[in-house]
Amino acid sequence: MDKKQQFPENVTQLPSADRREKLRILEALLFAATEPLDTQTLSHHLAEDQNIDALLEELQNSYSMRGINLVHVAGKWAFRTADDLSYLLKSYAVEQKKLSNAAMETLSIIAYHQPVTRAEIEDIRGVSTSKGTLDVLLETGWVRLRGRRRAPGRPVTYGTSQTFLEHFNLDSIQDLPGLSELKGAGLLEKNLPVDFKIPKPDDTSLLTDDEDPLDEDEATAPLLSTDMQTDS
Amino acid sequence: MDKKQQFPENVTQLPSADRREKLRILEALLFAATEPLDTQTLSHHLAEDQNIDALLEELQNSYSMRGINLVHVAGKWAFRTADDLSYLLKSYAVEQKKLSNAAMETLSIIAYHQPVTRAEIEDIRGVSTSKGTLDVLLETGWVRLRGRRRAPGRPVTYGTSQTFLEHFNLDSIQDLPGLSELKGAGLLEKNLPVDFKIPKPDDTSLLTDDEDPLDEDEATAPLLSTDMQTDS
Amino acid sequence: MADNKTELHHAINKSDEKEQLIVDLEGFHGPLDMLLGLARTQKVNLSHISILELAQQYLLFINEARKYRLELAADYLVMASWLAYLKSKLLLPEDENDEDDEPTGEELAKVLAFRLQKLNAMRQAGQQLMARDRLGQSIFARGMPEHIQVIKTPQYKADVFELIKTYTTQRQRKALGKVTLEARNVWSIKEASIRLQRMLGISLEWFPISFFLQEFLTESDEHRTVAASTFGATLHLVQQGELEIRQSKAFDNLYLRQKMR
Repeated sequence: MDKKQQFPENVTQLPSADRREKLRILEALLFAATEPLDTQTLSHHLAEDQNIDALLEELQNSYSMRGINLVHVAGKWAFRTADDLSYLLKSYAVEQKKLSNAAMETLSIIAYHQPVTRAEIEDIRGVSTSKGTLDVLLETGWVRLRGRRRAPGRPVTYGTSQTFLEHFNLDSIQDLPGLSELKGAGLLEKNLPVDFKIPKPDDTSLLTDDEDPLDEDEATAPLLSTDMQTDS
Repeated sequence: MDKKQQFPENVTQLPSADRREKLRILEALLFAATEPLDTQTLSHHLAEDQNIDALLEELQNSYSMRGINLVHVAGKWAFRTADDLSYLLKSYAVEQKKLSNAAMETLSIIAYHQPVTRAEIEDIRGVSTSKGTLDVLLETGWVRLRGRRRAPGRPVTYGTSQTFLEHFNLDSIQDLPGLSELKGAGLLEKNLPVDFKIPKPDDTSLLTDDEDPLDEDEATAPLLSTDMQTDS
Repeated sequence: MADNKTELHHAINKSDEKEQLIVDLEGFHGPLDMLLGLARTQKVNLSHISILELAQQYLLFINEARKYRLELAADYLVMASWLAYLKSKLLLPEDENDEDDEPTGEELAKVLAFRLQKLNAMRQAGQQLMARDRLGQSIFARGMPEHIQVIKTPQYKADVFELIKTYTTQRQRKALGKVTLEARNVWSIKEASIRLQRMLGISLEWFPISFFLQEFLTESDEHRTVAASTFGATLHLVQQGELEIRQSKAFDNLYLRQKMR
C-alpha cells in the first residue's frame, strides 16, 4: 500500500500547463460520458499530435489510489468506483422470512434428536429431505455440523447451536418439553403407541461415543456439499 | 472516553492513511451519484466523529484545478465538470425545449418573489397568464406548488424546487443572480417603493405565516387545473 | 420579436407611414411589455424615463391601431384609459383642494415607472438565470452513475411453540399411521329427505329404495353415507305421513312411494 502515500501529489507534478489542460479535458469527457470511450473519440478533442495513450496512462496512474479509478475495459476507457470500495454501492436490507414447513420439521427433529444424520431425519419424517432444506437451516445459523457418525459412509451429524437457543429464547436445550409435558399441553394425543418416545434433547458440544470429529476443513468451512456426497 | 485518548479530536492530526481512506470513500460516493449528496448521507459511511466538512473541503481543493470539480449545490455536494470546459461537452447537452419569454419571465418572478400567487405574477407582468406558461414550468420540475395563500379564494402559492437549484447550479435560493441589488433597489417589493418591507425569496418547504398547506390530493398530484379554478 | 418592436417604433415615430402600423400585437406580452419596448426608444435609464412621453406614445399607438380596426385585448385598452387619466393629471396644474384623496400625477407616474422597472428587472434576472452554467447544458454530472444496489439478507423467524407444534404433529402423524381421518363427504338426513321427495314426485308407483341411490352408486365412498341418510330420511318421512314403505321379507328390497292423499 505504499502507493497510497503518493495520493495527494499526482496532478501538481504535471510537467506543463498544456499537458495539465489536456488531462483536464480527458477527465471531464470521461466523467460526463454515458458510455466508455475509445481513444479515437477522446483524441477528437485534443490537438492531433498529442500522445493520447501516454496521457490516459498518466490519468489512470493519478487515479489509481483514489476512490474512483480510470479503467480500460474492452479497449475503452471509463471511470469506475475502486474495487475495494464497491461495498459503498451496496445497501444491505434485512428481509424477514419464515422457514418452510419442511425446514421447520427438520429443525425440530434436529433439536430433539441431535446428534442426528440426514438419513435418520428422513426416517423420522418419513419423507426425504432436500439439500435446500438443510442449506437453509445451516444458513440460519441455528443448525451446525457436529461430527461424523461412526457408521458405514461416515454420515455427518447435525445439532443445534448457541444461536438456536438465543433465537428461541431457551436457557438450555433441555427446556424443550418432554413426552408427559407435551401430552399435558394437549400437543400429543393420549392414545399413542406404547413404544412412542421423545428423546431428551442434548446439544452438548462434546462428541458422543459414536461420533468422530469433522475433518479439519469441514470444521472451519462447513460446506454442505461435502456432507451431501457422504450422506446421501 | 478511551476513544478520545486514542484518536486526537482534531482531524488534521489524524493519521494521514486514515484520512486518505476517508477521502477515497467520499470521492467514491460522490462519483457514483448524479444527484447532490448531503453531508449527513455522506457521514453514514465514515466514523462518526469525523469532521466531514473539513474532509469535503480538502477534497474540493484537490479537485479545484481539475476537469471535474466538487461543487456545493442546493446545500449539498456533487461532482460536476468544470464550467470552463463546457465548450468541449456541447455534444453531451441534453436537448431541452426552449422556454418562451413569458415562461422565463414567470420563472424569474416565481424565483425572486416566492411564495407568489398567480394573481401576483400577473400583476407584475401586467398580463394574464396564458395556458402553457405555468404548466410548462411545473413540468420542468423547477417550479412547485407550495401551499395556499391565506386570502380570499385561497389561491395556490408557487415556489421553486430543489431541482431548480440543481439545474441552475445554485447552492441556495439566496444565491440567485443580482438578488441583493434587486432587494436594495426595492424591486422585489409587491407594491409601491414606499413603506419598505423587504421580502426574501424563500423556497423552504416550511409554509410562511400567510400560507396554508395544499389539500392532500393537490400535494401529490399538482394539477394546474385545480389552481385555475381557485386562482382566476 | 425584437424586429417587430423596431418596426413599431418606426411606425410611431413616423406616424404618417401608416402601412408600417401593421405590427401585430402578438409580438408583445401585454401592455407593460409594450411600454417597456416604447421606453427603450427614449434611450435613457428606466428610472429617468419620461412617463408623460411614454404615455403619449402608447396612446398614439392605440389610436392608430383603432383607426385600422385592429382588435386590441382588454389589457391594452385598460392601460390606455389609465394612461389617458395619468396624462391629464400630469398636464393639468395640481388642484389644491383635493390633495388628500387623489394621488398626484407625479405619484401615479412613479407607480408606473416602478412597475416597469420591476418587470424589466425580472426579465433581466430571467436572462441571467438562463445564462448560468446549467446542469446538462454546460456543466455535467457523471454520465454513467453507479447505482446503489440493495442486497437483501434473509432473517429467519420462528418461535419455540411453532417448533414444538411442528415436531409433535409430524411425530404423531407417523406414529398413528393411517388413523388420520380425511374430511368425509357426509349426507345429512335433511339433505337426503329433500332429495327423496324431489325424486318421488316423479312417480306414484312403488320404487325400490336402491333406485333412489342409483345416482350415487358409482362413487363407492359416498354410497354408505347416502344409503344411511336416505334410510333415515325415509323413516322420518314415513313418520310424517309423507311416504309409504313396504318390504316383503327381512333383508329384501325396500319399496317406497309417495303417500296418496
